[in-house]
Amino acid sequence: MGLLGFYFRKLITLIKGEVLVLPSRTIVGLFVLFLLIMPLITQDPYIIRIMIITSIFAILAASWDLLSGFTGQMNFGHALFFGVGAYASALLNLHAHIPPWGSVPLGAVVAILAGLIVGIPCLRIKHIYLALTTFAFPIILIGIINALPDYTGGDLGLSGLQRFTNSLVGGYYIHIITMLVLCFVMWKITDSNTGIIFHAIREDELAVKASGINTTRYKLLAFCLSGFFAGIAGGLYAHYMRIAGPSTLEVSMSFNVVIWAIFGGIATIYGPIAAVFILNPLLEFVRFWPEYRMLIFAVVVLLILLYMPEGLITWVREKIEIQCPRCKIRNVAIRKNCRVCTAELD
Amino acid sequence: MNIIITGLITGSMLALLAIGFSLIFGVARIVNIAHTAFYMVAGYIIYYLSIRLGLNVILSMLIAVVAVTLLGLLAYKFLIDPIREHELAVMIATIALALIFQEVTLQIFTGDYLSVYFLIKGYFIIGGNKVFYQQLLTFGVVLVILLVIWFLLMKTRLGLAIRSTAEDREVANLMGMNESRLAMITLGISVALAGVTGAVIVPLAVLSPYMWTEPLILMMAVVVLGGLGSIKGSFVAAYILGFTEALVTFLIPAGAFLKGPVALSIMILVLLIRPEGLFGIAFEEER
Amino acid sequence: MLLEIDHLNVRYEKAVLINDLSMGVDTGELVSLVGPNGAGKSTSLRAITGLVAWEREIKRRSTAGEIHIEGKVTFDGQRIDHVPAHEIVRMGLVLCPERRRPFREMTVLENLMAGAYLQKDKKKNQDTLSKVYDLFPVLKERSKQISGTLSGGEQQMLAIGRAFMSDPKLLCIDEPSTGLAPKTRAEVFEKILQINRLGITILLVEQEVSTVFKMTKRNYVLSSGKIIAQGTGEELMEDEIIRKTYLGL
Amino acid sequence: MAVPLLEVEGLSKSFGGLKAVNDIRFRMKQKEVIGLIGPNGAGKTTLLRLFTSILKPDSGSIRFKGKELVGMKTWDVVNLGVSCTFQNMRPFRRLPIIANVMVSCLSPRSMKHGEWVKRVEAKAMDALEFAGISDMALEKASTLSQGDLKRLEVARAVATDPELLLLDEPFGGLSPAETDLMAKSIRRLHKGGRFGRLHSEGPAMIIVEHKLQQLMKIVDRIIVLNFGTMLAEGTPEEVVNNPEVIEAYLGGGGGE
Repeated sequence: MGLLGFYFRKLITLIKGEVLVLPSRTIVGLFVLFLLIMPLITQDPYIIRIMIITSIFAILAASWDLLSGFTGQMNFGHALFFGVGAYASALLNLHAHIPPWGSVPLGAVVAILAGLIVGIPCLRIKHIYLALTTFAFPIILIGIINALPDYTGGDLGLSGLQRFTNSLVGGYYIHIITMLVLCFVMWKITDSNTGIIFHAIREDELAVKASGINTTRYKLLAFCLSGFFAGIAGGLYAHYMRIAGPSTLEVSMSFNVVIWAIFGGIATIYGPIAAVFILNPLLEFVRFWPEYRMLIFAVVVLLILLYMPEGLITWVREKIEIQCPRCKIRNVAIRKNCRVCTAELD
Repeated sequence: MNIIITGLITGSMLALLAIGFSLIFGVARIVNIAHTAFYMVAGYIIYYLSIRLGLNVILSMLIAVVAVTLLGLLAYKFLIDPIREHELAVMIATIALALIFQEVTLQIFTGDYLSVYFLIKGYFIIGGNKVFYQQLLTFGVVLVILLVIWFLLMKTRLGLAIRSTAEDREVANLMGMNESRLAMITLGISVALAGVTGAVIVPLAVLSPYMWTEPLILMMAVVVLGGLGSIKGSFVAAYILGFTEALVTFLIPAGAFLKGPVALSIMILVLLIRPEGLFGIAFEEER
Repeated sequence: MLLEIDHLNVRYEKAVLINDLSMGVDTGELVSLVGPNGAGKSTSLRAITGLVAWEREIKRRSTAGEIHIEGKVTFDGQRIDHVPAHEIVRMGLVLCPERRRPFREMTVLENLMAGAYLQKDKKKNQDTLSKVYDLFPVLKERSKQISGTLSGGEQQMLAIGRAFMSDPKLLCIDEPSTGLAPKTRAEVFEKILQINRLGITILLVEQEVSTVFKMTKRNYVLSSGKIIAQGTGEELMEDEIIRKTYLGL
Repeated sequence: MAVPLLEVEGLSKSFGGLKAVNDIRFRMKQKEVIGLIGPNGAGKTTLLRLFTSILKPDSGSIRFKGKELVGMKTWDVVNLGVSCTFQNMRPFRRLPIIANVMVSCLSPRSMKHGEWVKRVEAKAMDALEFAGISDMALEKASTLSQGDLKRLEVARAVATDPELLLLDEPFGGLSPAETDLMAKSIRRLHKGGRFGRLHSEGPAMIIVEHKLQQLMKIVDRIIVLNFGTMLAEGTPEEVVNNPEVIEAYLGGGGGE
């Protein structure tokens, strides 16, 4: 009992000292808490459904950021990984009868392969060429899928997939927790030494080479990691919708990913996730005005970018937090002195 | 024979679009995803004026081109120019712009497929294939416009300034060229080209609010394949991809859906050999 | 004074590139601005021709890196420190940039015509063009050639010719001798002298002092963004200042 | 005779007809410090870039400790122990300074040499300490002044534990006081020893520089380049008094 109390007190101190001191962390904490207790508030199947799909897209947007935001390899065909993950896990589920908890990771492994296949030619192509070229990959895959209707179901896609669970709340927790874990892993990756190298590759690839780093290996790693996470998102999506169709590969899907990420602010991981959680429900909840949904979406994106070209979340963070000029620790914007080194903030 | 006609027409259309797209990219570094959306808007304006209002088709085409150009300039002034130095934000802004165009046309004209009458009716037969006069006319107009563009770029003072700015913004400034005004003018020309493409292609195509995505992908493939900023490259690449598409449709009639993927595969294969495109200039490591 | 620079300062964020620079150029003169690498020679030319301000305008929109520029620049009796770069050219202050920078994909003739962009009078253009061809016969031979394929020396002449086409009153030439063989260098310097004799004022930025000092009457020596000496070539050479700043002996 | 540290033979490179580097050959011993001088456009920077495989030579060979470097990838060259700085400085602008150096510390060579160092930050910090900018470790690289960027370049190169260090204008754009500091750092590095977790065995160096006065105090030997060819070679005194060199440096026939 005493031990439990000790850990409880430790947790409280941790939350007080590390989470509550910064509004951004507080918001993230509250948000995670909200996600976890949401089924207690409402069990409306429609809302639960939207939250599940939103969390799947959040994984997708974060995985784009991992590749394009961090290493600067602008991928405008990110739907490829999503679609490959979806189709691969669907095929494994339908033909090899592997249950979802096996087919999704295996599908993601196939998406890693896709990452390698796309990544190798992309090593030679740079900047805007890369962005314009990557558009092509999902389209080519759609062609292949249509050419092999016996295996892929052609235009109709593969349907009749197993779900993880038929329980509404159970499904919700599976997806939300997967999302939280995967996004945390991605954030950790970008926060690690590997993340620093990814950052540096975006800034100046030649200088990274001259520092003795095998940039080819790291760029491929970025493609594979990104493919893996996007593949999981694809697999989850296919199993949740119970269908894997060509719509997962469409141009609009690739566009959406990029819009989410840049809207939130690239090279942050949390930016794209937040953007998905803002934009996607917004898109869904305007159902009282269905014909203007996309229009509202586009106008919102345009207006936000006009005033915050660096991304919404980045902008908000700059407003509510301030960096200490001496020790570089972040502080609430209203503080007069740094919370650690007591230097004056301006 | 059909291959040649379809190939020529698709190729010409792609060439017009791609040249407009690479012009504005070259001068102002703007990747205008909404480029083909302007093409769609032009198509709809023509439809509205000629079919709904019963205006003369040629007149409506002219109005459409002017209207689209104005629309482009307004969008540039108020939406693109303020964030021009954030390349990514610009790209997203143009995507959003394209979506807005798509949704607005969807609201006004619904998602039904629409078409405009041929300007001239009739056809002749060569080797058992129908060749519509309209197809010939379209092709002829495209050629004339390509010539005009070539003349504008190569022989006029404005063209000289545009090409100079595209090559070296700073030195162009030193020659007394007002770089930001040129960007505006180039954007106007670029969008006007998209409008013209819409105008000439509309009698042959069916209109739908989603018609901008397919040519967008191919147009970008043309630009990359030909080498960014190379007009000659865009021209050649457009016909290569145009004919590839026609050939695929001809060889595998059941596999018409493959035409896009095959064309794109060709682009990727070429890029593997020449990463800078057919006529592009290789990146050389700075000295 | 045709060009007068009064207490010019240029800073890129924290780095001070030009530190309180004051100098002047009189009509008809051939003046040189010399100094070692990184002394701020090119930056000062870019500042007076409006390019620094232009760059600042672009950067301001992207929030990356701030550029500060202060001081008074007068050209031909008018203040030009707030005039945009493309307007300054119209007034007759023309810069022939460092590393030549021809429009590589265009022909020689097109490059020259780009230089004459502001001159709408066709007849006058033809006159200037024939003057350029007289000065640089090699450009006439190569007029249809793509300029990226020219040799270094030819590109330098093209760059000077292009600037000449803008009908300058004051021509600023930035490091014309870089990377050229001695014979070509001598030729380029000879052409610069000829242009000066045509009545065009020249402000020459160079590293290769000994040749330059034989051409000029007045020179400024720049080091770390500051003018540290001025005078005739002979004076400076005796002053040991050149040996110090250049060889560090 | 032992294998020379660096052996360059018949090295040539041209850019579109212009011979930037033309038939360069020289050898260098362990721990030797060579100064590379010459007027602008003489091919000094190009030569350094050939050594680190950033550019591919048209012909010739570069052997480092008997190993051919031509055709190798840049990172492999660096991991063999050849490290360079850039003349016009290429920091990762949006990263903190410490992260700039950590990238170098994460290279296989640096990791191997620092097995007992678990935290790359610590090593990066020591490299910064050595270069004298550790107090700014958390600042973004874009906020640094010219001189501090130079020092950052040096810290980055040193962090890979090089055996041959190529410095491209380490004093360029520095004030006299900063130049003195930098020269001191370079001499200290060459003497070798431990700088915290940074272990230096005193690398050989090739230094490209215009400030001869400082350069002469550091180098054993000077090579003069002009138009891509080697104009002269010898001790600093020999080179400075060589009339050909004075002519090339100060330009045709001048200097008297």
